Amino acid sequence: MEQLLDALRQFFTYSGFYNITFGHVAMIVVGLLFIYLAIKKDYEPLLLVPIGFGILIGNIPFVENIGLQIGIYEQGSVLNYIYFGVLKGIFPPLIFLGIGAMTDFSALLSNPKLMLLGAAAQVGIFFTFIAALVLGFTPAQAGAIGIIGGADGPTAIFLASKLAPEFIGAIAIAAYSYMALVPVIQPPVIKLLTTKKERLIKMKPARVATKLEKILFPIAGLLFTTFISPSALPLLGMLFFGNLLKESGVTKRLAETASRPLIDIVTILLGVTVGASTQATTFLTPQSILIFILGAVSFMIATAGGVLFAKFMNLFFKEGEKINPMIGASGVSAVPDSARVVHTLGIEEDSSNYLLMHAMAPNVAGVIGSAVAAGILMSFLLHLV
Amino acid sequence: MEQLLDALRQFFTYSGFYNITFGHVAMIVVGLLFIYLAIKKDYEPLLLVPIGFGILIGNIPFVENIGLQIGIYEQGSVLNYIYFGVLKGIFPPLIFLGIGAMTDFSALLSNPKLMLLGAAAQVGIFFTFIAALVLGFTPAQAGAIGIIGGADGPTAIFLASKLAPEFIGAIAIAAYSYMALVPVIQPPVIKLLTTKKERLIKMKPARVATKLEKILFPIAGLLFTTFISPSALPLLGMLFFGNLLKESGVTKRLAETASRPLIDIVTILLGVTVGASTQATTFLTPQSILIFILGAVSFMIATAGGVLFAKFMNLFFKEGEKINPMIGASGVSAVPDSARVVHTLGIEEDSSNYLLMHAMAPNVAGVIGSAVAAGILMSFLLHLV
Amino acid sequence: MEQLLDALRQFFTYSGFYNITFGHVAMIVVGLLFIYLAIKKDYEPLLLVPIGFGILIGNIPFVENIGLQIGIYEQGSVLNYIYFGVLKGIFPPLIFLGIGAMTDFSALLSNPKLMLLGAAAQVGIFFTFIAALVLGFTPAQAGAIGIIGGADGPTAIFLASKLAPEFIGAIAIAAYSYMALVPVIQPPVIKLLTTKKERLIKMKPARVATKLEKILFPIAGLLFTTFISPSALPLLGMLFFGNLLKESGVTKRLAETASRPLIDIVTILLGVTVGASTQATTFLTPQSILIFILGAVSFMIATAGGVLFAKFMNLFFKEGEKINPMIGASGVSAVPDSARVVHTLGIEEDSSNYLLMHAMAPNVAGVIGSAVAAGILMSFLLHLV
Amino acid sequence: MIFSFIQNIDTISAKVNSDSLNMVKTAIQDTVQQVSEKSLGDISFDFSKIAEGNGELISVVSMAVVFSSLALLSIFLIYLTKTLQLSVRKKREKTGEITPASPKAMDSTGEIDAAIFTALHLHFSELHDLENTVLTINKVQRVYSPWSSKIYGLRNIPRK
Amino acid sequence: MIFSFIQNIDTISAKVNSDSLNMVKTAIQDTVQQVSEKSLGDISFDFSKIAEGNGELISVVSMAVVFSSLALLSIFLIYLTKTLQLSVRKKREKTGEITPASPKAMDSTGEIDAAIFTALHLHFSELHDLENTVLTINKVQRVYSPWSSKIYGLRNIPRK
Amino acid sequence: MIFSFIQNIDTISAKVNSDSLNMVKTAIQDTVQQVSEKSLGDISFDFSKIAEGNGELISVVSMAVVFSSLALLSIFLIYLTKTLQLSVRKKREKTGEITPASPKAMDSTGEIDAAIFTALHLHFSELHDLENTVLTINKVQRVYSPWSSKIYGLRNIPRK
Ligand code: NA
Ligand code: NA
Ligand code: NA
Repeated sequence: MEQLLDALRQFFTYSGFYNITFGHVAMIVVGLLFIYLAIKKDYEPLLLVPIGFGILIGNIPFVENIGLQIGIYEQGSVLNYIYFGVLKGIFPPLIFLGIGAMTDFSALLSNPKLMLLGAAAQVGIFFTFIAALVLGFTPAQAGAIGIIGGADGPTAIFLASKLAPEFIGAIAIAAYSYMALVPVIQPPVIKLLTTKKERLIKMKPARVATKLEKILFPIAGLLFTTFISPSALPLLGMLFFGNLLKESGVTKRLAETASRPLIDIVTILLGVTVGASTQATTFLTPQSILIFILGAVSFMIATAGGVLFAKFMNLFFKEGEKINPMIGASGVSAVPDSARVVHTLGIEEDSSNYLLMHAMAPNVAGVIGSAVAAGILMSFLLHLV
Repeated sequence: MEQLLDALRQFFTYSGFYNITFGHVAMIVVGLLFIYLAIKKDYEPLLLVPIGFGILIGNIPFVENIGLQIGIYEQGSVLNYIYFGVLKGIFPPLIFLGIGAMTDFSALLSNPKLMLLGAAAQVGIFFTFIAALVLGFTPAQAGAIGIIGGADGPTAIFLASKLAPEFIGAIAIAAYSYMALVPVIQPPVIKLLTTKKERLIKMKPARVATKLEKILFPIAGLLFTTFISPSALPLLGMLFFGNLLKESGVTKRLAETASRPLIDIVTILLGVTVGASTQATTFLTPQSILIFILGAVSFMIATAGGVLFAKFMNLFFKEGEKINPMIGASGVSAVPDSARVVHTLGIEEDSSNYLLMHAMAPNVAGVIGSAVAAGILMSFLLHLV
Repeated sequence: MEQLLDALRQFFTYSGFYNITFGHVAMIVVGLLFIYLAIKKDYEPLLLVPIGFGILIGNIPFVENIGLQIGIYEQGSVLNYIYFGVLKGIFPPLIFLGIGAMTDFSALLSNPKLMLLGAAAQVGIFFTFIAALVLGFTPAQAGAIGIIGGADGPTAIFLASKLAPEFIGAIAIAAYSYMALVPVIQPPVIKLLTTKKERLIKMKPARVATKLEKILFPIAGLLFTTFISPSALPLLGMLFFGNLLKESGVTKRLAETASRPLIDIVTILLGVTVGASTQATTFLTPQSILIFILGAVSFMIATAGGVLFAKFMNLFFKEGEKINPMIGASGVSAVPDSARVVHTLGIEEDSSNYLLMHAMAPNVAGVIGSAVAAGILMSFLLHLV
Repeated sequence: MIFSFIQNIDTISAKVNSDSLNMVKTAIQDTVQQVSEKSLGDISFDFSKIAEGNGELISVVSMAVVFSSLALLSIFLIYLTKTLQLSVRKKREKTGEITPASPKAMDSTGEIDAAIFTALHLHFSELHDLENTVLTINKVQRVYSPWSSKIYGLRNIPRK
Repeated sequence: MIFSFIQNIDTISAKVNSDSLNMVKTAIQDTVQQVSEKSLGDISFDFSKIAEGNGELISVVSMAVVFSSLALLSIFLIYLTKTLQLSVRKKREKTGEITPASPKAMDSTGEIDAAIFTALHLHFSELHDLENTVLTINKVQRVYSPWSSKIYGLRNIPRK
Repeated sequence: MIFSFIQNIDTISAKVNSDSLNMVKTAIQDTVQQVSEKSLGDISFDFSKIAEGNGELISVVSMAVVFSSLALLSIFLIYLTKTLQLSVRKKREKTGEITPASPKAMDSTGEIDAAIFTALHLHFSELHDLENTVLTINKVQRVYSPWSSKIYGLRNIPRK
């Protein structure tokens, strides 16, 4: 009997109830919050549900390194094997493949100059990079944190895996959180920086892109961007590859597979392991909190950058050709949420002002822009500096 | 000419006809039997066809370790690479993800006390564990053999990969064989242990579970079970994750992918390699035969455990609330075969007695129960003892 | 300012514009040509689009081995991880699994003697093998080059990965190029070797195969072919496994998954990395060009072999039973293009002569034939010689 | 060369056949003997091994833990259901809604259940894996609609 | 043995509970203290780090490169469009086709856009991820039907 | 700082351009020369290599094995078909069923074949990969039913 009690007691010391800390509780609450926001508020549910549940999985308390291979950081555990795809930057390009296979770049093709807005909004990345340096992060870490301002989950995870693997979890969580919160973060910034008259600007309807243009775009896109910044190849190569599968017209079944089962499988595996990587014992540090704060600032600066550059571009356009500066905010990417935010704001001011298709142009350009920026940061921080 | 004959003769010594042994023939017959049972008798065909054909593939005779990389145990062969997912316990949690994404836990939610039947039926595991010890297996091996009584293929493979990788093939084959044979094994045991009066008990129709309950179930399920037994996390984390994807209502496409292409791909790869791992040269040992016998006993004990515990529970219920003890047999899991067996027995006695939904409750609880048991066995046998 | 210019200049030295060579330009042109042929001419688009875009991706110029992990040959790059599946011969068997799950072997079952045509056409493999030896390739390299004459992409890649990994790219590109060019290569050879009278031969309609025959075929196919040549097991095991999933009637969902998402995912990953493996810096060698030339000859010899053997077989058949010798050309495999070519030629001569179903028999037999040949070459060149 | 080879093929195949037959015969004899020897020699019953391997201890503790996990979850679910029903009732009382007939009342006749279960039974008799179960149940639910005579609609579900 | 164990279970669970409560309490106290200490101690602002890490340099060069990449691609697309339209026009002139109204003319009323965008808006208000966007646009095209005269021109978009 | 940078951008880009042009030019010259040199130098025909590499031996044996594998399988299938037909006939004779017209009889007119093959031809002319083949054949088989006028049913197959 005594022996039995001993065994039970010993077993208990290995249970979650025994090993729980405040950190675990805090992270479990965060996980539940993510799931709540996803289901109730419908904020990016395809990402927040897996990440949220992953946070729960990652924060079940247990005794590490006693051979049970439970935790994501324990060699040989299932989570550890899956996390390999995150840690080595394999999953993000595969997600880009799927995104390419489901993205329609028509909006951009019909008004190519809006592509510059997707470049302007990347200013948030570099502001955050500098701020992170000031706060004492190493240059590589600062670069990885900066990319949160790119508002692009896979790009952020990819760059973090190369520059600062120790912060993948924090950076991914921050990036996805703010992407989910785009409808909350962007409107005040946009309103602050635009006049009512500007917000009322109506833009000419976009023309329809031809099939040939759509086929040539991914090819040209690949060559122009990666010749300038070869380090962006893993991301942009796959993005444009997926897009060619979609637009070629002869590889429909491959495009369908890339944009459904493939991207879904990778999203599930990436989401749950990124969530689980926030294991309280390694995640709850002052740095994580700093990263979170920097992320928020980063999104605001990026939004401002896009809007202000749109206003700057308007200086060169004659009346009737001017662009509505609000669509600059879509340059941060966060596809398609930020385009929808801009559209909603447009409707609020004038119920006949449909900005959605126009906002989609800088929106998708922002994806390319931040991937290029990630490539450049990699070159500088891994090699040149 | 002579040279040619020599070359032909030499080539012949590397052919299957030259290297065949009785073992190969025996295993090929077993493989053909599996395929026959699957196609003709429709016993678990999604598993028996891959495993059966895998047995054929694994028992084509060849000369090992001469650099041709054919066999599943030869490093660098395709089968060996795929088998990695079995050997490291990666496939079973992915299958659980898919199972979670296609399982409706309503039956359990509407009558939670039936969950205890899913616990009771796990007694088969521990009986077999002890019997295996008596027969001279090491404690780790005995634990892996015991789990056959859990009547859950992925759980059995997962635990075997951690505790006794040398027996994965035998344990998996035994588990799936008996799961296929549930309609043959369970009825006599059930009839032996119940009176006709008991078998005629009608249960009140189950209420419908609300959406909120269905969403909260996987979250609560994860926390309660893995806080008690963290080692069950790889299996139960994925099971409940899949179920949340299904029930959240906002991640339908992820649930669909998890429950179709993902689980199918893993099933194909797991089935064929588990089959191929029964290579006659390493498989046909007295131990394999013992494991097979122990597996059969294990299933019977588990069935008895479930039925007897149901009768025990009835002591506490007043007339009209009593449960039909036959549904206890479904606690072994083997979803949904054992629930169907119970339902059929119910119909035989009284054609208006529909036990299926009631039997589904202990049935799915049995999945959770054996995963928890597997977790505990891992803790004890890998670390505590 | 000076510092800025320096940084820009330095960054420029890492850009594609700086590192471009004539080789890169040449390969990019080849890649564009592949994409053009796929989209405009509809030549095997499911393979030529991924390979073509892969060639573009692989020939974006960059500085290798400075830690940026861009190139397919740099350890740790995404492309390198995916290429692992090509290099270790993992992808081809998975593609065979999918092909098996979508191939209907009825044509062969209804006229089994046509299977010999699938054997005869493999003469192209051995002719090329000898020619490659003469041209100074090592025996292993020569074997890998010879298999191009098998007109079967996955088989070629599989054998190349085992015998001459340094030539995977060249061999795969050659194999797929000529498979795409089957409508151009085969007709003149067929016409040269057949008389008009022979081309007009009408064949008796094939009988319908029973379900039982269809189920037994993959099982018998596995046993007969791999007992003779066990090294063909990775390819033929998976091919027949896929076919049993299709024909068993009880594993429909597995067959569907194997023949859609699974084969598509593998095709995407294999295509893009095989394309990218043609990195100019390692690909543009005289050997690659030789391989290309040998490949063309190989296809012609294989076509001739099939046609001539059909004429030889006709010597033993009485009038009315004779086969149309053109269908011998389908024995090269290149499923189903070469069967279609034969059918079209038949229609040209006599618009009521429908050869398609007859040509499908040697066509699928050719797949089995070249896989057996690959297995034998492996045995000889990896071990016996 | 090839022709002389073809002339010799009969000799070869004859040799090959007798070779292979002998092989198979010897192999069968060897293996049967081996397995039977091993089987007899290796198996033995040693009950001391239970205590040695802590068999009883592990079994009892494990069963206790399995039971307590599932019991805990079960208690939580019972409690959850009550809380939810309570909060729903409170809400309704506040908003002055008329409380609908309790679910139990709805079940009294048993006709509906019979219909559902018959349908399920018909389907299940042809089904063989977990997914099918779920699919079927969904189908049934979808087909079940107010305007269809209670049994009629269900019987006509096309089987796949 | 098992029965005596069941009798003892209350004692165990009581012990376990107080143990676990104490654990949790201590753990919370420790962690809160730790995090707050670290937070205060570790954060500092050091602007010299910008120059040290080449922050300005990297930022300016990077922004310049991002801009030039996208500008280059944008210029190419503008040029591509012009070339394609030119070649189409030339072809038409050669074949003597009547040049159709320019796309701009078609857009003048704005009614069509309103229709499209309203439809899009309605759909988008319920959509939440990238794929849905695409699907919706497809859907919208498909939904347009012959009876809507205004949109005639749109109906001729080749459905894929 | 940024502004002075912008003023300098022209100089930079000019420099960059001439640099890159020179690079490209040199690179092309070098590569063309290299490849042509190598090509000329490396290729040679050495027939002794065949015997050295056992080329003839391997080829003859391999072809023999390929033939015998497929021949064996082919013989098995022929035998299988005969056995199956025999067992079916025996069964029928036992049960006293009337033997139906042999499959050959059914084929005599050739009309059905023409119909099938025309349909196949129509489809195949638009199809390009293996899967399509299979799909098409399935479709045809499904549509083909006894009560449909011989051609009519086939022409109306909905193309996907
Ligand atoms: Na961005
Ligand atoms: Na179980
Ligand atoms: Na072939």
